[in-house]
Amino acid sequence: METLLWALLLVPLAGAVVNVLLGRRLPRQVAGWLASGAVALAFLIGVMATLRLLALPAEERAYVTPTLYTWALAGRFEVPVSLLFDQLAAVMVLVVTGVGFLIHVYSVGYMAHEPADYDFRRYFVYLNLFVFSMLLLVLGSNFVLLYAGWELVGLCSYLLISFWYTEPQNAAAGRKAFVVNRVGDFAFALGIFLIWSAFGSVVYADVFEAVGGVAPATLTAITLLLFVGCTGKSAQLPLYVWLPDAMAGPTPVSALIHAATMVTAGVYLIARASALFAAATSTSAIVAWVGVLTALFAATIAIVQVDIKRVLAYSTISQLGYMFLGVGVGAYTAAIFHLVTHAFFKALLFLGAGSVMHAVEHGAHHAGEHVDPQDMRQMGGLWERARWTGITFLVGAAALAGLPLTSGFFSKDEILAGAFLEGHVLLYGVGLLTAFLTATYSFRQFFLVFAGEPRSEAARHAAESPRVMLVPLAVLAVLALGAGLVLGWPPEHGIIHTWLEPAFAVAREGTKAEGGAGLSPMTLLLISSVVALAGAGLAYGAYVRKAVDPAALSVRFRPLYVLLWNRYYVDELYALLFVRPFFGLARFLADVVDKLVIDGAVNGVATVTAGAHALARRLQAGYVRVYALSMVLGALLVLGYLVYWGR
Amino acid sequence: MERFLAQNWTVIQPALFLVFTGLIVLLVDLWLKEEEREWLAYFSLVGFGGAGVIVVRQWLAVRGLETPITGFGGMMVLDTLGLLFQMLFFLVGFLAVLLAPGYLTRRRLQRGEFYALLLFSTAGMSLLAGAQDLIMLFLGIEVLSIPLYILAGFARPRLDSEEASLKYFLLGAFATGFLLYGTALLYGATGTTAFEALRASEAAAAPRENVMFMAGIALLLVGLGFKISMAPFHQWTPDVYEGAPTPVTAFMVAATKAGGMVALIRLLYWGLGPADDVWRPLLGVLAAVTMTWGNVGALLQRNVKRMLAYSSIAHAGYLLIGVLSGGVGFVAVLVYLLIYALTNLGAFGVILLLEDGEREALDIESYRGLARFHPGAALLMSVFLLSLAGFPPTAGFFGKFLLFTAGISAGLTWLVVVAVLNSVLSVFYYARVIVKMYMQEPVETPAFSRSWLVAGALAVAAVGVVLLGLYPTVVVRLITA
Amino acid sequence: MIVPVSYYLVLGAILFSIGVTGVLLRRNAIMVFMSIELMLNAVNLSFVAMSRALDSLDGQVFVFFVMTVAAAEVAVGLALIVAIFRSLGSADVDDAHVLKG
Amino acid sequence: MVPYVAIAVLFVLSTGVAVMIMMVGSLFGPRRPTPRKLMPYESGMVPVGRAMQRMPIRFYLIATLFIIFDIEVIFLFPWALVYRQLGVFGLLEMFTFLALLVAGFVYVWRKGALEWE
Repeated sequence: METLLWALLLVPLAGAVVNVLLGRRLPRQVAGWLASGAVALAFLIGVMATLRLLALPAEERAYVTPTLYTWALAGRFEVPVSLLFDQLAAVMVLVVTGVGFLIHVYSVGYMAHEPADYDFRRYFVYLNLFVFSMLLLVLGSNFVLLYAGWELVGLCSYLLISFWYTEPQNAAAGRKAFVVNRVGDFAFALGIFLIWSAFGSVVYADVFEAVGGVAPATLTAITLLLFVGCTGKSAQLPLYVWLPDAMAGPTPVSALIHAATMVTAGVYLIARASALFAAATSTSAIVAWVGVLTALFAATIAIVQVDIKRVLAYSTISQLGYMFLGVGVGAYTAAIFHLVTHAFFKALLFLGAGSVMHAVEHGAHHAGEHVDPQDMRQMGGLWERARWTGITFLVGAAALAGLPLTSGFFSKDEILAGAFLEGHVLLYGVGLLTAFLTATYSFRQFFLVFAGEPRSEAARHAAESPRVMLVPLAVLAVLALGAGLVLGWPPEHGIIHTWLEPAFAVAREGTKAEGGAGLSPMTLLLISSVVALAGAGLAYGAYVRKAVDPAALSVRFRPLYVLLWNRYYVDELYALLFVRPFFGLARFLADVVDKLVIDGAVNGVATVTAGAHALARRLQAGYVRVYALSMVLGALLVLGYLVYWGR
Repeated sequence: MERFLAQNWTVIQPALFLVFTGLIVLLVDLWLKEEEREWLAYFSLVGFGGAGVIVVRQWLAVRGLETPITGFGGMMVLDTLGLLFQMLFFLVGFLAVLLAPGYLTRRRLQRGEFYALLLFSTAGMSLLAGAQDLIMLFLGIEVLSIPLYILAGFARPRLDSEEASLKYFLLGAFATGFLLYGTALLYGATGTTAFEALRASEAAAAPRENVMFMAGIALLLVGLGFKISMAPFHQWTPDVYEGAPTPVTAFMVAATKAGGMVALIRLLYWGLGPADDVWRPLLGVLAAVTMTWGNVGALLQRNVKRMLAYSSIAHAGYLLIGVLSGGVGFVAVLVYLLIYALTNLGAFGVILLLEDGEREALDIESYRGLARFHPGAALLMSVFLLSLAGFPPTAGFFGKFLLFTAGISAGLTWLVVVAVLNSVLSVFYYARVIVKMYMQEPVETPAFSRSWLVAGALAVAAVGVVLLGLYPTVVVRLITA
Repeated sequence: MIVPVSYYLVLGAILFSIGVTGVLLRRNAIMVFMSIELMLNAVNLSFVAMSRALDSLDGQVFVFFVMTVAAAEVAVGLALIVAIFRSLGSADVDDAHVLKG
Repeated sequence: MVPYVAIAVLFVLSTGVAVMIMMVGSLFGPRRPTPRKLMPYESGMVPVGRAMQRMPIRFYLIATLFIIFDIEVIFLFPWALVYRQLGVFGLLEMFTFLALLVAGFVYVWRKGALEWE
């Protein structure tokens, strides 16, 4: 097992190293497949390790490798370099390597147009390095190793966001991600220091064992600091601003790093430290509220976006908000469950978006027309032209919307149910509203892209992507469709529950509430289904009916409309009561709050620092006598302090 | 008598060895032709290596002793702390010599005095490491500084070098005045200059009763604060580091700071230990100011040398945390200084690779697209910069971790918070260079000069930075053993 | 009656302050340097006075070292000033401000 | 303080007398300046050149060297007082010290700093 785990960690690193050393001598395709192979191998090793874990009794499924060496040793401070493989780690490893492998394969096709061999190789080196870092984050047996992985994934993320650095805005996006994340990392580092000073150790096992012996105030401080770190990495309010810009990177990168894996590191961290968070109830409440508000906020913004990737970016922020809601209310299993399903369907959607862009670019090339391949207003009617992409994208959108029986349906519902059953009715309500919006924007996107008539020449000449890109899409589609049913049925007792529950046993102690307002889980499931369908219906009404011939529409949907509403009345209701004020609000959030307030705050900090820098430079005037004067003044201050005030 | 003799000579043996090597370099140089002068570099390497061997042997011998050996009537001590610091100095000297010959030859500065002065300066540090008396403290600092005044102006008649030298000299001598006056006041207050007697004096037991004693501490801190570039006595640093010839800057960044730190530790803990409630809060505040000022100053600098100079001010601030923590803090300071020295020497080594006698890679723009031309140099520079920023898993991360945990366990939480905030800020300007190297298109072919000596120094630095990041335990064990 | 030692100390302090003021106010490098020398000699005076008052020789020994070190500094300093005078054409410290910012 | 009063009185008197004599001279003396009288006094010789002229740099060099080697002698005096008590150790120390000085001397010599032309 020990060898297995170290191999798991090091295989992607080896892939990167080999590509760096030999890459120049290999054909570029080989370099790509080499990188993919390394991740595939890691996935296989992960499966083997998980099987070994499965062979153990449920409560013993946590394997800590013997300490390879002790990383630091001064005074009482030491960090054993060892790996921890338990149920949680297993799930994360499989997601990271599994989805990672598919995205590697997809990238081989996606990046094939990259003109320079150098850049092609560079891309795969970064990608392999990322997988390694993410595995380090997930497998480390203590907070310091987690932090090391945390920083490294960040580094890979910046490198990949600015991958096409010749575009200045891409470099700026990378820088923004970097700066914003520093804020979170600062808090995280402080949190670790505080853990060390409170517990005298940074090893998970030692810390979680001693939770009872630490003052609640300290626990609250520690968990709050860690959570601030999470808001940076996982793009929650108010530090989410970098993620939409991060879409500047290549689309597979958005899929892997900024949707499926890295951004979920915050959720992983809280789940990992569930023992701490469960004991710090006030922090947990904050986590839940920040999560659900982020979910709502980002969902409203997503509705008005026209860039195909930005919709997905905001939806990622929103879905991450759900996960935080989950960990906040103590539904750790549900949160991780959602993390898994989200990884499937969001990776699918991003790769689908990449495929769409690929198709549109092809069309644009063919039609000799210049269009922004990410602008959904230029699309439409792609269903006919890129059928496989369309089908898989539909699956993804359905899962994101939480249409019944898709994977997103089960996991999201479980989070909401968790909130409800723990008695947080308000949280549940906001979550439900967000679910409605989610369904709306995800289908809005689908309809805008695939339904109706092409709105540009490029869209008219769009062509399906190559097979190497479609196969990963298909695999992910199957996962996005079926994972929920396979892993999560029946609710609370599915495979994922029996697997993960022991890992959260400590955190769950005593928090198991005795049912909310008398609604059974099944009822909640029903409510979720209705909400999701209603949201999808709204999107249909608002976007398809405008595009499709009204006659055809009325023929096809006449029974529904006759049954429920008069169509004109609905139109007006949308326009008057809902659509306009709502879109107004969404615009306000997107244009004023997002752009001015939050971006402004980030820029404001930068301005203040730059001002301080200018001041420091002015003081450094270059004149010896000025320096001497500042020394004398300093000496007088020191003298004055010690001789006069200090006494 | 013989034991007396042996003991006295032993405590200054490394310094003597360096001085004699320096003298030989100085004298042999008189009969050498210009193109033969590179041999002096190799000879100086022998000097640093030999001194290193002496120190290691002394360390092995001293390690187990209960009471440390003293010499010259208690003015010098031979203990593990001092010996470890000396190892650091000699390592830095060794690497700095490796960096020098190519640069000096290209700029037609190849003169024997360079190596001799380097050796003399290191001898001064070596004296500081074991100082147990204010006289030794003063002498050590002067022996350390005077050669550096000259070295800073070594690129004469280049105006920036001369200006750096003049500024360093005038302000350095000015600071010496404060240091000496502080010494005089301490002497007046306690009647002694020996640390041991200072520690035991009445004044130290109740410092607030004695104005002269307090004023003495204040002025001594000013003088030493200058040497470690502590704010607000730091302003010479950017100018001098920018103007001095690059190998000299590398040496100063890596070694002078260490020398100042050991002097500070000796004075504060060996001499003024009982009065710690007087200087502790003061130094804490100054440390916070220092690191912030350094980082803010470095933020948008376009000259890489100047940026590193400001960053060295910031690092002095971090190091003060370790000094203030005492005990484990000293270990942290030592390890941090080692890491910091290797990292900086490495970074300056890369700068030295990227110059050709006319062009120097000082402006940040000259790093544009470096990764295309010299991927190796770019990678090394990135590693060093990330280490300076404290990015895991480089050594710099470990060093900061050690310093900060020492600070927290000494109850300096607020200072550590400031320091962490600062290191967050610092990443920004280090990353700028990396961004230039990897994420911008080159405008011109960078200057480059191949040198096996520099490559050797870079290899040592790089291996050290990576190994100390991944497996620092060896070093820490050796130090704490 | 003997002059109290505090007189010497006060004189030392005054001399030291004059030296500091000189460094801050004079522009000629030589004068700046002479002001620094004045500071050092003020220290020497204090040392000797205290040595006398405390009846200990350490202070006087210290003065020896200060004097030798000061001599070394003079040598280096004068050479530097001459060198910069040659390339700058002036010994005014305010003229040396290429390095700044 | 009493023993010093006399000195103070002497100090005041001598200063006073000197100032008075100079004042008297300038008040009552005839003033007939000639170029020769306005010349700086250089021991009766005819002055050569102006006083504010540049000096050759060699003077600085010699002066500097003189200061350095001169000042080192102060270490010889205390040593001479106690060299019997210090014995062999002291002797060795002093020889080392002198050897260092000699090394410096050789350096200076070989560098040509002592050559006048």
